Amino acid sequence: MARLTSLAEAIEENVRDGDSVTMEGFTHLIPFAAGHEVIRQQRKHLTLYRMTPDLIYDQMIGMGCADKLVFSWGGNPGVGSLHRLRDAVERGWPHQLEIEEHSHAAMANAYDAGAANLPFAMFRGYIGADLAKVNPNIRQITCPFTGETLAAVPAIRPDVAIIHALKADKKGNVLLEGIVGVQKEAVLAAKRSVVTVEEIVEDLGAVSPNAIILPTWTVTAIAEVPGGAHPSYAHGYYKRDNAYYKAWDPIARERDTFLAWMKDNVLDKGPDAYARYARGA
Amino acid sequence: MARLTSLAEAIEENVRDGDSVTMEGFTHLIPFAAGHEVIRQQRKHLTLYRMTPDLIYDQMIGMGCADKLVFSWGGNPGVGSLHRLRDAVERGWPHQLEIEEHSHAAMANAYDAGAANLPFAMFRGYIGADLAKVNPNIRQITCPFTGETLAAVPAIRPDVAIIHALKADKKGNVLLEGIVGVQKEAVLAAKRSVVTVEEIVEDLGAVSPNAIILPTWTVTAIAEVPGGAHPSYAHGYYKRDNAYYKAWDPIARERDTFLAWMKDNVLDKGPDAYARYARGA
Amino acid sequence: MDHTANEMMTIAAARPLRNEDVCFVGIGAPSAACNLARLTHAPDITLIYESGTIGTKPDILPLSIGDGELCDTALTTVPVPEMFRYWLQGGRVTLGFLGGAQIDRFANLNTTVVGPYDAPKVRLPGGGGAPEIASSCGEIFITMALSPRGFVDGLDFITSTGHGEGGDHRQRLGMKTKGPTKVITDMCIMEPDPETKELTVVSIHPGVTREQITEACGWPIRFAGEVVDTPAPTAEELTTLRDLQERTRRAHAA
Amino acid sequence: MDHTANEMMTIAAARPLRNEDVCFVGIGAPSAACNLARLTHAPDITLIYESGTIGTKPDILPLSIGDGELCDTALTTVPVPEMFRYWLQGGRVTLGFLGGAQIDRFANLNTTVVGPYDAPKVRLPGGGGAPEIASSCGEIFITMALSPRGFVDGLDFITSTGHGEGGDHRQRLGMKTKGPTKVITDMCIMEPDPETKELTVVSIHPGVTREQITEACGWPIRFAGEVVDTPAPTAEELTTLRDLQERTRRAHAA
Repeated sequence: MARLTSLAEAIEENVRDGDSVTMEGFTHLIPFAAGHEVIRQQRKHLTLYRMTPDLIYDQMIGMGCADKLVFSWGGNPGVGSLHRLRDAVERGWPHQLEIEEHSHAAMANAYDAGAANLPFAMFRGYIGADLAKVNPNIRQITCPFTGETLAAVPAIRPDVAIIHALKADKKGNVLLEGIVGVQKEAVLAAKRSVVTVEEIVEDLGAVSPNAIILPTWTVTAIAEVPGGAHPSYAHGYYKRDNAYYKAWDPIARERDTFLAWMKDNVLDKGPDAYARYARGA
Repeated sequence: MARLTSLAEAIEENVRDGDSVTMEGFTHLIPFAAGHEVIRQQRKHLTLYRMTPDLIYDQMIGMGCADKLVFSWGGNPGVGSLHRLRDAVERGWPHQLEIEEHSHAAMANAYDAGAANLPFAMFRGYIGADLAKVNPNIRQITCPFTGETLAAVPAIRPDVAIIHALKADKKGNVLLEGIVGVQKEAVLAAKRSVVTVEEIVEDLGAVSPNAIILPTWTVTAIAEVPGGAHPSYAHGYYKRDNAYYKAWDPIARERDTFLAWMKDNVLDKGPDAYARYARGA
Repeated sequence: MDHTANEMMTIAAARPLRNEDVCFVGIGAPSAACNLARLTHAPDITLIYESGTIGTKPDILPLSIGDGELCDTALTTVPVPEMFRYWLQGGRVTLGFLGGAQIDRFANLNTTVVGPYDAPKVRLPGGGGAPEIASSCGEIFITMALSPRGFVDGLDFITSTGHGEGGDHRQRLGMKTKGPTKVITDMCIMEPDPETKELTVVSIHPGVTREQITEACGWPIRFAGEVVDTPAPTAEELTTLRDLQERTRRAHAA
Repeated sequence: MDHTANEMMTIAAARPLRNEDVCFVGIGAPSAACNLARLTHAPDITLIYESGTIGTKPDILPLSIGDGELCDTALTTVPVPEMFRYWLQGGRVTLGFLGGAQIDRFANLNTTVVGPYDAPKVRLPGGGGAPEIASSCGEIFITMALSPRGFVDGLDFITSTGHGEGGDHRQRLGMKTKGPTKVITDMCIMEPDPETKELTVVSIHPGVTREQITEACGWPIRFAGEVVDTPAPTAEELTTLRDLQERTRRAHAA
């Protein structure tokens, strides 16, 4: 049964130095508030998984939380580079970052395989692509019926998955809707999970019989953090803050503007700072 | 783009002698009306796929439509045996039926692999089970990372998938809700598809953003057949006719009572006969 | 209150179920037992049916594994491939219920054929979900009425693996789950011997003798060192079960 | 009406799109081209974004691949694993759009690194969906502005395979799809030579000379035997595109 708690406690109890951590959200529902809490609690030596590292990982990498990044597309969508990620990879600041790189199809399948408790995922991929030459975790498997060769990657089975969802009921059942990405798979693939939500309600109300719901017994901790996906967005609550994404580019270009921004907006703040982005706020 | 047409034309155009055919529906939304149309059109030498053959395949097998059955559980749920299936397997009436038998997990994964355009499905299954000894289509595959041995079965890629759904809009987009089984996978895995629906509506209306919808360009033909899942059921339209399932047992026990019933209720009837089971009828 | 042997079996199967359990439920006796547990001592138990319904709370027992009642009362309903991939194989199910036409002394089950596979004397429905339920659930309960035809000395066909050839065979096959931990019959409860994994009577239902059990079992059944008496059904258990079955009877007749 | 080179590129990329196409759309020029086609000659074109939105009809162009506008206007939205498994790998997409930092004469693309992989001079965003879009879609269109830095004589890294080493290399790698059939630049349209698969100029945009193209391309670019003039943008094309971009600009600034 999921424990309803504060964000600080949820991160304190579930994210440890050296953990493998995935924070998913495909543009929609990116768990920014939770990521900022990880930064404030100064977690170190994390192995971070995420298909699209986005600004939240740029911030965590720049603040030194990560030793390794497993990813498939590392940019600021529609804007340009993730400058902190590039600084870590190209110049080792604040320290060297190991990377393991895949394609989207590989990572999506690897989360699926993790949720399905399989040791690996197979798919028709990487044909003629150089990534298979530089990543020893891209292997091959042969169909025992047709002889076709397919790509294989290890399942993703992180220590902890962190996601942001729309709502939870008082029992801890969690509802996802809209662009749902790989979040359900990430939670089911992980040993522990932390879910921030826009609101905790008495019950989830009239939803589709096939609504995407994580039952309470699949989630470790839930914290109500209204606005907690900002500058990403929450379907039916608030829109993506595209201006923030564009504004991030100059902030992240230089180390000192980055550090100053992180102090003012993350280190000196708490999850309550997100409330102003929530619906109607 | 799906063609909106009559059931008779949809079957005439899409189901041919010797085809591999899947008619899916996990208790819910079993395409009975379409199965009866296949019987009326006297299709022969079909290879039938279905996880739970149910009464509709008992009827098709008893009427001689099938040369082969690929399945994972062949009973009358909660009632007992499928007598026509047993008569075909045990005594070769009306002719010998070849069977290929799997587990539910194998078939569910095989449909998933078919929809994903993979040549085979892998899963952790059949451990210590004798089915692997009698079915050469159950093989093994070794994880290239851990060395674990997993089960492998061929993907299901039928010539035609036939399902019953709740509604379609005028463009031919199809909505499934409730117990959705493997029908989406079956349609996506097949070369052609026939969908019967309770109703064709102007548009699908206010549905969840993640509603299970087959876009019109994934479906070949759609026929409006209200009540067409009876004695199975249609979520929000009518309930399962459990009494029919119980009544089937004595009808199907003997060849002559079976043939008489099929003449009265199938051969001498048309799809309109289902209208009385539809909502409000 | 008087009770039938079948009622005793269902009630005995319901008792060990826990509020925290996530149960993969089959039709028939397992469904009755799981819902009886939910309506008595385990109100928060999670019931999953292989049709994809998760956290279902049916007011009547379903006739099939996919009755509308299951979906209408579920927390959510997922596609069948997802059910087998993320939920069963995913290791999310703590307890699976199985039954069968035949069982052997190591709790292996046959629901496939009596006689040779290629020329069956009786063609049974087949495995359905059983082979992977048997290997993927945390543990397995089996409910079957005790009879010489059902409890046999050697199976014609192993549909789902219990303890295989006994001892550590299950582990040697690579399975990490416990397998069958209880076989609940209409006469007694059996559990695998901790070492040999041979099914052993550990509890005898009221009014049943050791001789009756020995006679009804197709192999020379062993009794544990300490055999207890199964407590008779309580009035609450019986009333709840009968009410459930009466509601079910009325609904399916309608 | 006057037009920019970038507008010509987008319009030239929109023109060959058909009502029957199912397009896998990337952000930037592809997204503008696909939506321009939808708003002009191909109103029923199906647009899919890798975030899971199927049949989306955005009123403004998304900044990211998963803006809310895409979901709000979609026929349905599926999980990302399903998008890559059933829809892309499933062979349901007739046309995929790609771009990149670098392209070679056989339409292979690099969006991974400039310089050695382990000590990159420039670390680019990476492949994302590209490696499997390139192999699974029925055919591929590529849109990129023509420049010596982008159109290079040899890639540092092959992120996604076009025609490999040319000729029948794609088939020899086991791919059954057509691969890149058009490269639409701001100066011209290139198509692979039917035999060698080397990119060849087949259409030149208004006001551009062969010399300018040759100078802007990093390898000695060939011209097809018959090279046509790209028709200038029509007023309808230009107005529709500019309205779309103006709506987009206002929405993203808000």
